[in-house]
Amino acid sequence: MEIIQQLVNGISLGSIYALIALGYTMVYGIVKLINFAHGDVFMVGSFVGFYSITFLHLSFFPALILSMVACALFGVLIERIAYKPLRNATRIAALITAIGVSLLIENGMIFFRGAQLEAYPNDILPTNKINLLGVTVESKSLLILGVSVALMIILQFVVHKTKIGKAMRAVSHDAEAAKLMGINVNNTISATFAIGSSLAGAAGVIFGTYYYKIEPLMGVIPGLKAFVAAVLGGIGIIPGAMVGGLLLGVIESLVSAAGGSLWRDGVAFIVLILILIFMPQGIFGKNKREKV
Amino acid sequence: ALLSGCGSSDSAGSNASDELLIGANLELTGGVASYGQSIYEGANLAFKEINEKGINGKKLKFVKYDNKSTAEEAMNGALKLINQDKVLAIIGSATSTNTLAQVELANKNKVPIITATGTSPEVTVTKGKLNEYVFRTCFIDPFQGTVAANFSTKNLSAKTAAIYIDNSSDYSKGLAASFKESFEANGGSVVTEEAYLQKDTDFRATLTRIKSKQPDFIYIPGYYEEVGLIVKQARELGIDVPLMGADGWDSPKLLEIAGADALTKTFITNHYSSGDPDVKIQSFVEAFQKEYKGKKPDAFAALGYDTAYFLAEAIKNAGEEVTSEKIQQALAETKNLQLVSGTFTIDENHNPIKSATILRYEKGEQVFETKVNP
Amino acid sequence: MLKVEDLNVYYGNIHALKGVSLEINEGEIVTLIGANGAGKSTLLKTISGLLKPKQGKIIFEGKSITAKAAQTIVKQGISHVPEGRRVFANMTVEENLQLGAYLRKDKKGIKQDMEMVYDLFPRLLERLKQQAGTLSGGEQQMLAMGRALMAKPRLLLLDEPSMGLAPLLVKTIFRIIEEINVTGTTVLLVEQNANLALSIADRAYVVETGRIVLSGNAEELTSSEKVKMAYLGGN
Amino acid sequence: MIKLKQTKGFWLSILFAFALFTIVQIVISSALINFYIVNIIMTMGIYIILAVSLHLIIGITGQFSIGHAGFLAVGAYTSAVFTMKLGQPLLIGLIAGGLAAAIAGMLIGIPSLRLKGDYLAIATLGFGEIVRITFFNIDYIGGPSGMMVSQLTTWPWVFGCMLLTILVIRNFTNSTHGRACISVREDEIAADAMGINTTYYKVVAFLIGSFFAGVGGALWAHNFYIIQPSQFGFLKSFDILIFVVLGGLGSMSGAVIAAILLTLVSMLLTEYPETRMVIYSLILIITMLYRPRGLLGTKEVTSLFTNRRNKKGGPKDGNTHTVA
Amino acid sequence: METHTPLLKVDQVGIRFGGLKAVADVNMKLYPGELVGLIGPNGAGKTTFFNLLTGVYVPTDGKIFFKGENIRKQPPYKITKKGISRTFQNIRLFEELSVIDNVKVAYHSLAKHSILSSILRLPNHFSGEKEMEEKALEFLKLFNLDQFRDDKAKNLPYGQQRRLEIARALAANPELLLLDEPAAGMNPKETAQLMDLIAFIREKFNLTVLLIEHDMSLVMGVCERIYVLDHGQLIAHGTPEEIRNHPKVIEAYLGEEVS
Ligand SMILES: Nc1ncnc2c1ncn2[C@@H]1O[C@H](COP(=O)(O)OP(=O)(O)OP(=O)(O)O)[C@@H](O)[C@H]1O
Ligand SMILES: Nc1ncnc2c1ncn2[C@@H]1O[C@H](COP(=O)(O)OP(=O)(O)OP(=O)(O)O)[C@@H](O)[C@H]1O
Ligand SMILES: CC(C)C[C@H](N)C(=O)O
Ligand SMILES: [Mg+2]
Ligand SMILES: [Mg+2]
Repeated sequence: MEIIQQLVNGISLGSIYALIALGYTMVYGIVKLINFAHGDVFMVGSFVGFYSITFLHLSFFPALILSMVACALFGVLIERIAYKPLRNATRIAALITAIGVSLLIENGMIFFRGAQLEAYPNDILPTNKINLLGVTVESKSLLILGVSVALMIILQFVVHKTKIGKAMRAVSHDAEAAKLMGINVNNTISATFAIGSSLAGAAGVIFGTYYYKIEPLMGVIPGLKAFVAAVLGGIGIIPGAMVGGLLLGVIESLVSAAGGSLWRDGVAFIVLILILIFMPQGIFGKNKREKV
Repeated sequence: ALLSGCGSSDSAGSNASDELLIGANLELTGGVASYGQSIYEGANLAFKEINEKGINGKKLKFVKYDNKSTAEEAMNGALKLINQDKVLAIIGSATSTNTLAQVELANKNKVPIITATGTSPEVTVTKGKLNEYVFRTCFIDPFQGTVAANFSTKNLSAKTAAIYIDNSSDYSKGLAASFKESFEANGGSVVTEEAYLQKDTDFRATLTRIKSKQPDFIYIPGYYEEVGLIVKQARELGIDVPLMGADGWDSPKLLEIAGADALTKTFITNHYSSGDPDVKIQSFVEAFQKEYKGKKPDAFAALGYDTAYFLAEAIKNAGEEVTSEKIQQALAETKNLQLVSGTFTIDENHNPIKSATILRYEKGEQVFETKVNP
Repeated sequence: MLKVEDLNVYYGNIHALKGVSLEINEGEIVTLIGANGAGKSTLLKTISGLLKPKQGKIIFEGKSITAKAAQTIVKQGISHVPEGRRVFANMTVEENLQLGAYLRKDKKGIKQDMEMVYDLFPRLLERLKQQAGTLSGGEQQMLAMGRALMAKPRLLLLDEPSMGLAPLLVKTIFRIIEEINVTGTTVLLVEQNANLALSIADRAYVVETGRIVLSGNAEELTSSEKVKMAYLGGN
Repeated sequence: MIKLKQTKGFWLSILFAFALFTIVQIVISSALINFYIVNIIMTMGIYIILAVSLHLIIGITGQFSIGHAGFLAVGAYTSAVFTMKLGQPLLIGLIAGGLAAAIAGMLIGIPSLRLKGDYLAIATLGFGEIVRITFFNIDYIGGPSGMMVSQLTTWPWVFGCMLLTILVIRNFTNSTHGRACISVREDEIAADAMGINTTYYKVVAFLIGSFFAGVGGALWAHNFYIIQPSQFGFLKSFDILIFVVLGGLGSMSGAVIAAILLTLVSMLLTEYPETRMVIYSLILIITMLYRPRGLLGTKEVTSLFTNRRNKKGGPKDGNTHTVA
Repeated sequence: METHTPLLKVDQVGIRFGGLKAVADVNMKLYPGELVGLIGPNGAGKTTFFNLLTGVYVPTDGKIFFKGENIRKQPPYKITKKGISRTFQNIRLFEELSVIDNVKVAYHSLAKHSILSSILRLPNHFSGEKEMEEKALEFLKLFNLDQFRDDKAKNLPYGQQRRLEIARALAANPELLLLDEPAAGMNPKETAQLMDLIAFIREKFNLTVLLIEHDMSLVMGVCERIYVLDHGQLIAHGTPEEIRNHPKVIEAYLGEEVS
């Protein structure tokens, strides 16, 4: 029974990684930028959710939507100011800028509101425990999993079936050729950031309701973990992010369950390196040999 | 720019002017900011009161440094306060680990450091050797851990216990060790020892593991930020045995994170209780609330306040020509000084001998349970 | 139909086009020939809006399209098949063609044009669901052209469509260019294979280091000594 | 002639280095500056060592490694064990730290043989974290709460190691071996096809780079009184990465200058703790936006002074060869 | 010719990518001093075949003998050292390196000075570097590239880049040179110049050359023998005259009216 309980724990944790990873993978897939600020957008989303619940007295879903919208705008803003001018620069220049943006968001947040933590109210969502053969499943865990899967399906649909999705894929492969099709590359990239960031916003609010504690540096570790998840699944691949996130969550839970909680992150990274060595493009990635 | 930056504070010891520079190297931001802020508020209030009369005609001036709750920054802060600002003494960091990072600097530069709340014995006596220039205002962990163990066996009739340790903190590890020793001496058995690290947010896996061992009682000697989450998640997983911790729990943030419900059946050992009817305590509580818009002083505010008075007393006794060395001597010789958190007599290990208080959470409020003397 | 006047284009401080002027009339095939790095591709990119000129004018059907965004220019009726094909490798042939019609809203028209493209390139119809990246070079070139046609252009800019293709495919491609032209699309063709280009073109311009140095009708140029010497090799 | 020119430049730079060393040493020993400032100067030197060592891996060999703090940690801990636990002198600590880090460098060099670009980056980042977590779990060296280390690092040590690092990496780079590394950076497949054993050179770059990172780590450990695993997280790797990129990827003097400037900026900003990191990150972003190729691009400072061989026959306008 | 032992003997070589047999059962013999063409439709597997010869890909089956030794599974740099060198279909220069340094890289395997002597700047570092410099310069002169010696390779005009790539390949001191579409993107005039260059280097360096090209004027003009690949398989092999009239080749590659 304990093992099933641990799987349930792992899946809940993993769903949050997955949700952040979806946005990560999406942005990476289209603009090939490791957007290190993604974890901080997640943090901002969490605070937007917090303030809209405590000050605007919104309930969960309106707060979630508000946070998603705010993050979408925020993501577009970041892209326009910091990344767009570097579109033709080297990848590494963009990466350093992303690190800079990440530091700026964190420290800007501390500057404006201080570094102290904040706790989400306890009663935003009803906490029902479902007891199944000794396994406690919180209704919140189910909600998180549900939201993650739903968003993943929507995202997959958007990217593969809609016009804007096709435009995104075209831009990701060859922005100049995409222009020649009449695609507005700037808007497409903005849309990518908007969608990716709104997912981070959603993850932020969900994180807040599940873990309560939020603070300006809260995005660093989940951001890193989510990135690892995205790479595990094959970066740029939407279902890969989902699977990578869940896998990471489950691995972490099982390691802790075996009494190795201090090695939890270590094992996660070891798995990452092993997967990369044996499947260099991640689990779902196609092994593209460079064509000479 | 490099050289000009240092020219300003060349007046060593600053006894030329009538200001006495005192450094504060505190956790003002970061993981355990609540402690540092409380200590600062307490000490600041004391400085204000002291400066109304002055010490030997001089006033105290506070130079504060935020160590961001990290040992690395704490070391940097001490380096800067000692060499650049040339302070006479430093009110050291809140946690044991962060204070430990400054120990060598204090000894080497002969500048006394007093930690208000660093409870690990190692802080003043490292590897069996006394740190001449390090002092503290609080009791030490072997005492605190024993108090908790005795309380759990006698008052809570616990036979089996689990311990959940913050492995990043010397304090937590020390407390766990002394708790275990006393608990087992009392005839109890520790069924499992688990560990986490600061900044962790998901404790469910380990808690599930602890739950499966079915202890009567869980000892969680950590800091409020993680403890809040642990308590909350433990209750959500259906763990309803009593939980107990130590002074690290004492922060309003604990209640915010865990919520009042989850905190029922939890206990802590602490330095004092603002609910204690003692007059000295009540007049401090009043003064504090007046200064800080009705805020209730937690134990760290009280200890910060006491630290400032402890230091001021030593400066007074050090005479006209104050130097760091003289302050050190005076600190070491302090006897029967009556302060808010108790009476100070510094022993040969630079520790004051003080009593501990046990508090219980009820509807989110700390309720005075008992007081234990050493 | 298209009028380019005194065009100057820079890459940083490299002056790639130095005062280029040219003209294309409705229904023509006009070819640009010139050595590597002469500026042919630069000219096409400037017309289609991928590059912004520093100076000069581009007028298409009486309206200025100078320095307009690429997507607006596509809308006006100019399609550009870039050098090196540039198909979207990770998308299917069908998706590539759909992207060609990205700006169009007339579902019926799109469908008709799809049929038209299949008629021109039966090969593509066979490979509709295949990833474009796995097509052979010639097939990719067909796809690139088909994709451009999906925008229903009145002017088609082709940049070195024969590059790297087997002789058989080169022939097919050129046959198709003529067919496209017959169905009413004006073509501006850049080619290294000058013999071949001149053989289907009405008129030609010769570009050297960013300047137009010679122009005239195709037969004239083919027989011009200077052109023979420089571009047509010994034969 | 080349030899003469090179040796002349060599002696000049030695002279310059010696002068720099003496001036700083005089300033220190005459107590013109306090120990806090001395400490900052030494920190700067250590950062230069770290930046230059990473420059070899990323800037020259093109292996996108963002786990440099891992090597730093290995060097720091190994040397601290040698000096504090085994009672060896600092010199032994430095050498041991360097060697241990070099071994770690070999280990990480191995996955790098299979991984490229962002994937290598994330693997090295993971490696750095694994190192950190491993140290977390070794009680002998204090686990998470770290290890007290006596302050033994002095300016002559820092300067000596810095000079050594710069000389070795410069000499390596300006040789056929360095060119081999650059060719790996530029195009691995073509390098391979030119007979370069790319695997070997990648490992060599990791080896040399991590050796000096380890030496830097040893100096680090003995400069800051305490070492804790949490100091060596990926944010520290980013700091070093930032020096290398901000200075100009591929430019060693750029890396040095960036290390100096950023340490200075960071020090000056300690006076404004509230805005310090905000300003720091803004400086970072703005520099990248206005100089996306870094402060110096791929150039070296020396090329700003010496006139490179006259630039006749530049190809910029030179299409003359094609048409008669 | 059949009397000497072949320089290169390819025996039933093939490679698969997933389900695709990019090259299958190819046999080929090249004799010292020959200039041989390899043609075939796009995607026939010509470049892949070069990749097999140079070790970029390891053949899934078959053997490759170079000077009598089986070089299958050898890493590319070793194969280069043994004497096979190549150019690429899409130019792959070391863009940020100067023209002369591009050539020096190819000389690397001849370097006599070790890493240690470079780091310590021992005398043999200086002599080694000087020798390389001189040799490389000599080479650039031969290709009329010495005027660009200190320019970054990426700043060269396209045609010169192709030249430099050939020069670089030759600097690696090959016995067998593989050229992948050297005339791509050149106009007929430039192609003619290239033909002269190839003939010249073959004489000068005593080389065997295998050449992929779609430009029939070039292939038919300089090659003594031609192999034709289609769908990964050899469909024909012979003199230019034979190939020109080979029905299978006409059908798959040349098209009806061959000029
Ligand atoms: N992105 C770029 N950055 C800098 N310079 C460029 C760039 N693209 C082209 N150039 C330069 O501009 C000039 C014209 O190039 P362009 O590509 O237009 O020539 P082209 O006539 O199309 O040649 P080709 O036959 O090789 O395609 C050349 O000197 C080239 O080096
Ligand atoms: N790394 C690879 N992974 C998968 N398929 C590959 C790879 N390399 C080549 N191929 C496939 O192998 C086939 C042969 O390709 P190759 O590049 O050898 O053709 P080619 O004869 O050189 O054609 P071209 O004349 O167009 O250059 C093609 O279908 C190609 O897509
Ligand atoms: C502020 C306190 C909770 C600190 C704790 N007593 C320690 O020594 O680390
Ligand atoms: Mg072109
Ligand atoms: Mg090919």
